[in-house]
Amino acid sequence: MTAGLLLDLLLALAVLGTAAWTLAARSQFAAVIGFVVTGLLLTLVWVRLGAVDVALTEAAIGAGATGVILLYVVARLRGGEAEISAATPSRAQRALAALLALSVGGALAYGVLSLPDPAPSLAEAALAGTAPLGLGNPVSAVLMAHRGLDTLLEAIVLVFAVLAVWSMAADHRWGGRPGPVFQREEHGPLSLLARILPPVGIVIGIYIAWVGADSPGGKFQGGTILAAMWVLPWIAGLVRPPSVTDWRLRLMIAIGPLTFLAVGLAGFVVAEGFLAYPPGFAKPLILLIEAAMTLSVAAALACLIAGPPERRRRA
Amino acid sequence: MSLLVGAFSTACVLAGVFFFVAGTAGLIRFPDTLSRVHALTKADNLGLGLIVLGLLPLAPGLGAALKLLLIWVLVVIGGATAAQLIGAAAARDEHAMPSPPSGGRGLGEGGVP
Amino acid sequence: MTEILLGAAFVVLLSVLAGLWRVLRGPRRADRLMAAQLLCTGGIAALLLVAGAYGDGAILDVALLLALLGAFTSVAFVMAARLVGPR
Amino acid sequence: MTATTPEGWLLVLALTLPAGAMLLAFVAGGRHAQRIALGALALWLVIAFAIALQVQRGGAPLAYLIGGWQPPLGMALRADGLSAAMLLTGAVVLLAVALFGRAPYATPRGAQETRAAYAYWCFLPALAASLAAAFLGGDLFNLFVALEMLTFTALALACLDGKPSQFKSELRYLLFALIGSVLYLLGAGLLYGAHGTLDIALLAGRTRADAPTLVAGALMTAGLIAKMALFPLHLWLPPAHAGAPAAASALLSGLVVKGAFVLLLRLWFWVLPAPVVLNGGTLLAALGAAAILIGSVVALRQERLKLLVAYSTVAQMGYLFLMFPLLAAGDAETASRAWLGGVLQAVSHALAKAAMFLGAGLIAASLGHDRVAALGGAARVMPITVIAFAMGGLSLMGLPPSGGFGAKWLLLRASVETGQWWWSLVILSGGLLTGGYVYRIVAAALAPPAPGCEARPVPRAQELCVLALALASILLGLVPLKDLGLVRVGAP
Amino acid sequence: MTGTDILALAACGLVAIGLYGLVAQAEVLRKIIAFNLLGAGVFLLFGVVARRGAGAGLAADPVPQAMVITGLVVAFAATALALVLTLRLYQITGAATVAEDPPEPTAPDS
Repeated sequence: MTAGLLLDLLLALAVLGTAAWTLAARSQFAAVIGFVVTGLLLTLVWVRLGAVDVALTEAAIGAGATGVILLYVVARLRGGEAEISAATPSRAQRALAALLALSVGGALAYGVLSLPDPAPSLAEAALAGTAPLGLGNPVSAVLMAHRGLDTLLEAIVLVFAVLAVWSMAADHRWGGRPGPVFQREEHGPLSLLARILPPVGIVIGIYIAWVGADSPGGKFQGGTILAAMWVLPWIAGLVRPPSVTDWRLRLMIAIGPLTFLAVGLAGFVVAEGFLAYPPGFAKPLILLIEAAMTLSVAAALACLIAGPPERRRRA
Repeated sequence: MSLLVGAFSTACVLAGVFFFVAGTAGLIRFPDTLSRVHALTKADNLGLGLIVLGLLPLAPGLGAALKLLLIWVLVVIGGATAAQLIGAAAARDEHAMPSPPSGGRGLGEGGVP
Repeated sequence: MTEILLGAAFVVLLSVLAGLWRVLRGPRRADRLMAAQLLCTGGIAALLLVAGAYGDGAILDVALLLALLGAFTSVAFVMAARLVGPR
Repeated sequence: MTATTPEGWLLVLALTLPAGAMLLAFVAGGRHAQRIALGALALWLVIAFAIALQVQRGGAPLAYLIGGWQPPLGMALRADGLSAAMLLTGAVVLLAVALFGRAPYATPRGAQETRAAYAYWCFLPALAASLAAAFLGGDLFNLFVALEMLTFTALALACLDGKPSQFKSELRYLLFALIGSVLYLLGAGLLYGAHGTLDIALLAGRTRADAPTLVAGALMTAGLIAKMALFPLHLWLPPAHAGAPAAASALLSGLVVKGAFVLLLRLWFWVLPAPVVLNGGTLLAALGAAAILIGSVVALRQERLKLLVAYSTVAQMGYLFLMFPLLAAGDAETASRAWLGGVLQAVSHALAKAAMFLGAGLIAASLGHDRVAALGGAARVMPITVIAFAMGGLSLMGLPPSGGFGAKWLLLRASVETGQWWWSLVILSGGLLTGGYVYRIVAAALAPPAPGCEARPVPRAQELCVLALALASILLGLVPLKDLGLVRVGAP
Repeated sequence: MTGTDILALAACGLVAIGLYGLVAQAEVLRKIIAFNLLGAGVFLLFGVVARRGAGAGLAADPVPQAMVITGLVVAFAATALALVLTLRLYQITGAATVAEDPPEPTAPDS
């Protein structure tokens, strides 16, 4: 596998190179571009590592959603050069930071390279635990059953984050619509794309969420696509976010974790306990949770991208 | 896989790779931004199209083949839009105006002076 | 065939990275805006080639997602650049 | 091999009840959020009490296998004495703070919903859920998610007032917390690579002093002490805690930092191999000793009441690290004493510090400022608050009868018994310094009011909440030590 | 040296780069980007661990993969939160760093 090895080497160097470039970039805007490029390269790395589920997530969330949200903050920050240069660490401090980074990196490399061989693995156990659930994708089985509590808490964390972001608003803006106003663009390439891409994207998003049960994909990846397909017409000024006090929006954000929690607690009655699925009904129940979660992930991510309410409610 | 199909795939893929390399050469050698944008999108879209064409016979089923085509269509649409917007942005940067440009709209009330 | 496809992926990636080096250097922001576009197309090509090499259809979904989000991200970049204004 | 114990479902309830309440409050909004939160927190106290009772009676930890999946593939919730004690403390403090917050975070008449009130009543049950996840989690990755839940909640609570001056220190706090989490996660990745599981009970039997385990231990410890603001990573804490609204400061200083503490205990006394604990423990304790001395001295010199109390948190957190070398070095009985002392310190500090921060908040609200030099007259306007503040101070000093006395006495004894007498000097001088700054405040508050000083009266209900917490920290010292056997259940 | 080892070293390098950026850069936004690079390195390490655990016909151990998916979502939420705080700080005080001395407010809260 010489070609594969070369590919790995090239990818490793490219990732490190773009990451270093990102730090060194002169403007914040360029730094964000460097970050997104690094993220796209990481997607390829994940494919090379045989983790296609993660590759999808990295592309959708790691590079895509994170890049976009960084970008919209950069676009609205205009750095005070004096303050920044005053706060820039001195040469000695930077040398110290480099020393710290190198020692941590070095220690880590030492630790990683001395990991035992053959490596301990739960691959076999996870595979054995996938079939009884009626799923075909062991990663989804781990996410929804074996480590279901992680996923439940993570879904709840997203609600925490949305609420935390909203609560940073100014008091008098409460009840307003999130994010800046974009001028409606009637013509031009952007409005065209904002009209033709979402229908295709929504289908693809639902597809990616749907196939998650049996092959790589799932709620987080699909939900991110759906969020992006809402953000695009928002940028083009075609749609406006609902008010943060709108209970329908809140329900949409919370419905995923609520469904997950309800199914989990129902396990006390209909199955062996919390987050256990009754035999034979595991797959439909998991699909139900995934559907609700896809909706919630999409709504939560869109809200995180849009930010806190910035416009007063119109009475 | 018959020998013929294999040869066709290989040829298409290699041609596609060639276009990617050519696109990069254009990117590096062309002097101004606008021609770089065009060199990039045209050559890369064509290269990707050839690679898709080469991989089509290897696709395991109709679904995979359709997916390949859809990917290409999406890349072409996205590329065209982005190229147009980048070109406009380049033009705008070229005649950078002293006052905030028309593109500075949409800032809303971000609190930026 | 596997080696040919992986080798092709390597060359595509190499050429994309060479282009990236040019694009990131600037001088204008419009040049940098191309970076995401460039890497998306090239990355998708590399992914498709790897998918062909492994015969793994799931990788096609990654390429599909990249194609969709690539279009989205490039547009978002340009729009954000407009917000920042020229420099 | 973990098996679900008969009362294990209580653990699930302790986690899901506040989580569900938070989600419902989030959707319902406005006044409903307040009702849901108060009801859930009251019920949560009952559940925490039931768990403590079960652990004490049974003398064995409770456990619950999520979905019936056995670790290493599945995950378990576990409650030993440490979890039960911390959970109960959390429930008491949270309920008191919630009742305290009824006045400042009421939705005003005529308004549908206000930002601060809505966020407050959603984040209280959120904090309860985060604490439950952190105290009961049996899996190192699950605990990472719990740590992040704690961070998000703490941050949102700290920014509740929306004061511009606050954003900078909270942002610094967030960056520190995020570095901490990432380092922790890095270590967890290495541990999984080396041992094929992140279940704490399974790791306990598998770890050896090999390279991946040592590197992982160092990274995770560094991450956790950054979150606990151990010297020299303490600088973010005072401004972040002091600038927050009183109710949030009480929760941050009293409870949130304890989440990382429990994780650190799990890491050191369950996961890491014994020789590491023996050698590394002394280093941690040395940093803790530095924190006690430096934190106390800096607190003594503060001009602002809330900053003073926040620096006192840095010092009091230092005591927690003294238990590490004592636990590793002594015989079984000494180790058990050090364990009890350390956990008691965490519990009594949570209660006392929550009372002191709430008290400081009331004083600041009444006087309109919190300059220590100008506290004169405070004791006349709000005697209950000042008394409660002083009681909290007694516990921090370690004077009998208080929870703090029990904690410091046990640590003192263990340090003498293990021949590590130098720690006892630190404990004693820390107590003296604490006495100094508490005296400074109380004396200032007892002074006659300066002419022209207008102190507004504060709601009696709020004062009573403060008093209840302070009383709890004192009463803890009256419980005979043998009845604190709860804490020893499942101790290392 | 296998491909996985190379990528393992890349993960360590990414961690070092991210850590350096987080400590040595002044602007909060750059710190946040560096945090994400650091996070990417950590996740990559999980990926290497997963790959090393390939077996039973799976290309990689699914358990660390699931953890990375969870971790990515949590990291995104953390980034969003940090960015909102950065933006609000800037809108209210005009500050783009978290240096000790807050500068004079330049823009009122609009």
